[in-house]
Amino acid sequence: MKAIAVTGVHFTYDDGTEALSGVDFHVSEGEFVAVLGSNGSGKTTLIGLLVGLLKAKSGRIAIGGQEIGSLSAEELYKRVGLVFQNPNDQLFAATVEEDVAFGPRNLNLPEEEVQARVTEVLTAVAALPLRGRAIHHLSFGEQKRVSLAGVLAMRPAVLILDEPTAGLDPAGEAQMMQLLKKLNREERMTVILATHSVDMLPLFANRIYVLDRGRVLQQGPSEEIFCHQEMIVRAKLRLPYVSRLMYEMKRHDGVPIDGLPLTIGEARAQLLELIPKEMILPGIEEIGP
Amino acid sequence: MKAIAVTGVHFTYDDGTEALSGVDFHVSEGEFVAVLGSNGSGKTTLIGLLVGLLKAKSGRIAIGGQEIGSLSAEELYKRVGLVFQNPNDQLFAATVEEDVAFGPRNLNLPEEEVQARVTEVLTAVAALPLRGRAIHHLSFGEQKRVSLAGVLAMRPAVLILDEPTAGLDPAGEAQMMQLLKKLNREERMTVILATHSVDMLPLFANRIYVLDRGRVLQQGPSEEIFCHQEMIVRAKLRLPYVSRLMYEMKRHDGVPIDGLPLTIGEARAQLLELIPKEMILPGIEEIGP
Amino acid sequence: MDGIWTKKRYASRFAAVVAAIAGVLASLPAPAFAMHISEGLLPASWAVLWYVVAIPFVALGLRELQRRNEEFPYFKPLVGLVGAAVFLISCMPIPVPTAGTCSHPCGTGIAAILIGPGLTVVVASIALTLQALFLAHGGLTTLGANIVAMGVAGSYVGFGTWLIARRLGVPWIAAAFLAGLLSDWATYAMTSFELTAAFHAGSSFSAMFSLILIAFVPTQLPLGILEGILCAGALRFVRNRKPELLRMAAAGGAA
Amino acid sequence: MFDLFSDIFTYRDNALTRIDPRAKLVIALAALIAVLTAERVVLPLCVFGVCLGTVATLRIPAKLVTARLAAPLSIVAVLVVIQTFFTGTTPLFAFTVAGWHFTAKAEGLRQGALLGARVLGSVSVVFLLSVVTPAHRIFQAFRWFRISRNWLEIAILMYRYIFVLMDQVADLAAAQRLRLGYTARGRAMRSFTALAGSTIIHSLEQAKRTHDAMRLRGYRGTMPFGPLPALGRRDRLITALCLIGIVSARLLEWGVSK
Ligand SMILES: Nc1ncnc2c1ncn2[C@@H]1O[C@H](COP(=O)(O)OP(=O)(O)OP(=O)(O)O)[C@@H](O)[C@H]1O
Ligand SMILES: Nc1ncnc2c1ncn2[C@@H]1O[C@H](COP(=O)(O)OP(=O)(O)OP(=O)(O)O)[C@@H](O)[C@H]1O
Ligand SMILES: [Mg+2]
Ligand SMILES: [Mg+2]
Repeated sequence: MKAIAVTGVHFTYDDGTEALSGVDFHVSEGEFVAVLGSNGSGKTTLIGLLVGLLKAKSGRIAIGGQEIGSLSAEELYKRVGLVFQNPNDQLFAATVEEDVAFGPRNLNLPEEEVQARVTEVLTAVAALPLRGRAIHHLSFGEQKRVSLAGVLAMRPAVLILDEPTAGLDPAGEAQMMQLLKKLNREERMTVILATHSVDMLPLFANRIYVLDRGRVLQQGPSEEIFCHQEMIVRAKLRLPYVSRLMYEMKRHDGVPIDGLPLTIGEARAQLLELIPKEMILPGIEEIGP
Repeated sequence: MKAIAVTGVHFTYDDGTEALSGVDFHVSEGEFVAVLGSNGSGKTTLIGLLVGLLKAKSGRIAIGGQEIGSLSAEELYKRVGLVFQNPNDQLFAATVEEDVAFGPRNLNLPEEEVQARVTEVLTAVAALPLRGRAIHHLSFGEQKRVSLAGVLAMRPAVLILDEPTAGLDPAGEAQMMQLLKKLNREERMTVILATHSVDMLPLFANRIYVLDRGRVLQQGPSEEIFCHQEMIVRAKLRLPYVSRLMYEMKRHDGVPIDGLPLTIGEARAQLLELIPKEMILPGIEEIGP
Repeated sequence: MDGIWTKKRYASRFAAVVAAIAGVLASLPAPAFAMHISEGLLPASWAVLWYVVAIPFVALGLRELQRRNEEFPYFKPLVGLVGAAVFLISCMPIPVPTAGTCSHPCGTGIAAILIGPGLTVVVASIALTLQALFLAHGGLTTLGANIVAMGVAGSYVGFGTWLIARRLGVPWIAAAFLAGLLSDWATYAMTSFELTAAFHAGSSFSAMFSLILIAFVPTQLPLGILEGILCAGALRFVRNRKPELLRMAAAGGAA
Repeated sequence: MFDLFSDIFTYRDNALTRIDPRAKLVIALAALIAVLTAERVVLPLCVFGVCLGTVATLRIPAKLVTARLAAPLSIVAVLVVIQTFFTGTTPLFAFTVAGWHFTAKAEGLRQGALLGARVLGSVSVVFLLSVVTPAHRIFQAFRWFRISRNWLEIAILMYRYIFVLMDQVADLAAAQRLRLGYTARGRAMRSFTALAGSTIIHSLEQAKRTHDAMRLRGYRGTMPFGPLPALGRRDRLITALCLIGIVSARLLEWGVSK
């Protein structure tokens, strides 16, 4: 079943900027899909269309098999949840608990159910101890996680995130991506994220859409996408650093490398095959952890 | 000559958060120094002290050899310029030209000189064609460059940037860093930048300060800094991806690697020495560019 | 209370009082907040009376909020955010030449132009409650009096000025200046009136009223002008940069 | 100014922060009424002393206390001076400055002192309340007092976004200062209007984004509030005891003044 099906969508802002021109975008249930594109390529616009904040000029958008226009607001927000790039946009209540409970209360759930959901989602994002805290006393990373919790509390089938790791330090970035991976693998939640950072993606995304000036340049599994160096450069992106190294060695130095390793693990495995055994220091195994 | 000399500085916010505890920070003229630290490590606080927005509780801060307290606003802001993280918080005029001219006009320069400076700095940041445009019609990357131009127009001896590449796509990031490098190498401008992204740094910074919870954990040239894997992890950072790959091969697989390569170029050179010539495909040289 | 206002020594007494009040006012940490009547200052009966005057205006504003929120679901967040902005503007220090210190604008003029007088009263009542609770400016007991001065007098005079000036064909920038200026002065006149009403005991009302008015003149006269400039300047800024935003907030054909 | 708007102490855990905000609000109101209707300085000054003592026990920094009390204290000073010299009939002492005769009078001094004591007493009550109760708890208590929900909703949004806008405004003001925007009076005024205008623009844009986010989480024009918990026994007991204390102090004063 398609969780999201976007076909031939065009979108133009009031001032005449054509932000999307003929975009096709399909996501199956349980997938982890990344929308990769440079600044201004139309990622946020596409997301706005998916959650019904913007209306497409032409083209079709279906969520869970139903036309977006035919869904009531309530049905729509139970199907898709959006985590904004800037947590300040989304955290409007005074405390963490009130903010997370905002969605469930709007669904008119009984209070015990609301409280249960708050506990559950705060646990899921590792923010339970923050429950009674004021939003304006949270650090940036904490705000990001709490804003994710607020959306999870709506139990959306599809979770959409606009640059979830922007502004986070490496530790926070890794934590956020692990969290999303867990939601995807364990809770079978469909995850769509928009980003322009390439290094973390191959580890997480099943499939990548490359967006450039309102068009989908290419889509496919990450191994495929990053094979097309010129396309990547055209989209004002770059290869992950590790792939870049392997690409240069393969292309310029003629080192025989299969495909293009995207992660440190893959690169390491390939390189070890190339380096003769006798070069490797004897007994070093013991030193390693 | 020391452009910046900070010794034993402590800073506590009004609510009791101790943001800096005993920081020493020295920058010579013409250096390119990075302050590396996770979210909340105190980077922005340190910058606030350097430009006189915050007052240190104890310790000494000297800019160009003079105590910061003894400098008038005019003297201080001819010596240091600060580019804020969010260009939206920094651009307040209606058009690019007006915004860039704001500083020079406040210096009471004659109008021709003001215009000459505007042309000069907009050329320097590759934004001359934007001159007459309205600020709110610029893209994020353009805004970043214009906000840099506004600060450069003050001709500061020391340029300080708070997360200059945050929110920029790979192409924009590379462009910004090249720009800073050029200012540093060609105009001999002292550059200090605060960031938590590690991958670009080794290529650019002469020296790195690692900040963690208000303390300098370590400082030195990038090769030295990234040798201390545990220190890096303690600061909630990580190695650049390429170094990580090389580190793992060296540490866990026993591959004999000298030091720790930080850039793709260095890694490639070392790996090529390890891979036997006969493995390399013949005639591939012709295929390469 | 005899003798003080008797003809003979009126002039010198009067001068002395003005000097005394103005002198101490100038040394206050935040003279503009002298415009807020401090907690505990008004006797209980007056405090209650001003509450009784203020509440209908707040209720009127809330009715308008409900009505416009139904037409335009955006409305509550908009009012809340404009309120936050006005709160911050009223906390920004502006230099007042005569007092030699920094003072603070009221911001009611610009707020009234943006969201209309009824909602400005609501926003002002919230701002004053927050200030009373967390900043010790104004007070809970004097909240009613302060709402009447800052909210009701300030915003209705400001908005009325704006509306009339626009009807008379005054350019919007001048109209905004007048709205800011008169809303500030109206607030100050109303505060003086409230103080006089509570404290003129024995002496003539009009004498005490003019006394307090004149005592505030050195700070409030220029502050009103600055508020006018601020109101016009800020409105021009928004019009130049994002005119569409004004249309969104517009109350009564603003800007 | 901005730094003073700090509620960090209200998140500490102590005997007073644990009391239900409704109880604290009722007690504070009772204390305010008692102070406001007092006819002699003793009761207000006692309240002032108790509150200040409690604030000191809670280890609230002296800097914050003085900052909050500075404006009320100067008002008290003005009141005492004005009332002493310009009201009353019984002369206490007199002096001459630059040809002006000043005569201090007993009734005026008494009247000024009473007003001053009331200001001090009531300001300290509210100050104590504000350092042991976070804003959102006070809003909750307001709900119990049947304050309009619309008013509360706006108040909550305003309170939350004051902090967000404050960060942006602080950066904007700093950026202007760093480019010498405040070095001369004319320039300062121009920078200042730009700052105010930017604040409004930021707020209007933020309103749109915030509303979008609210809508996506099911907002339909009214913010939902959870139910209020029942008032605990301990809180009811504390309220009753405090009310009895305040009322008897007030009655005692009344008896004495008669
Ligand atoms: N409200 C708007 N009005 C007019 N044009 C807009 C608006 N929002 C975005 N645009 C334009 O539409 C295009 C796509 O913008 P969008 O925000 O979708 O890009 P993005 O991929 O999310 O970029 P970023 O990585 O910077 O967030 C850009 O050219 C942008 O300038
Ligand atoms: N205005 C403030 N009031 C109180 N505490 C603050 C304030 N600003 C920052 N802090 C605290 O001071 C510490 C250092 O903050 P700072 O902003 O300097 O960190 P940073 O390194 O710039 O982080 P980031 O990468 O998130 O920008 C943090 O613990 C932060 O919570
Ligand atoms: Mg975007
Ligand atoms: Mg920072």
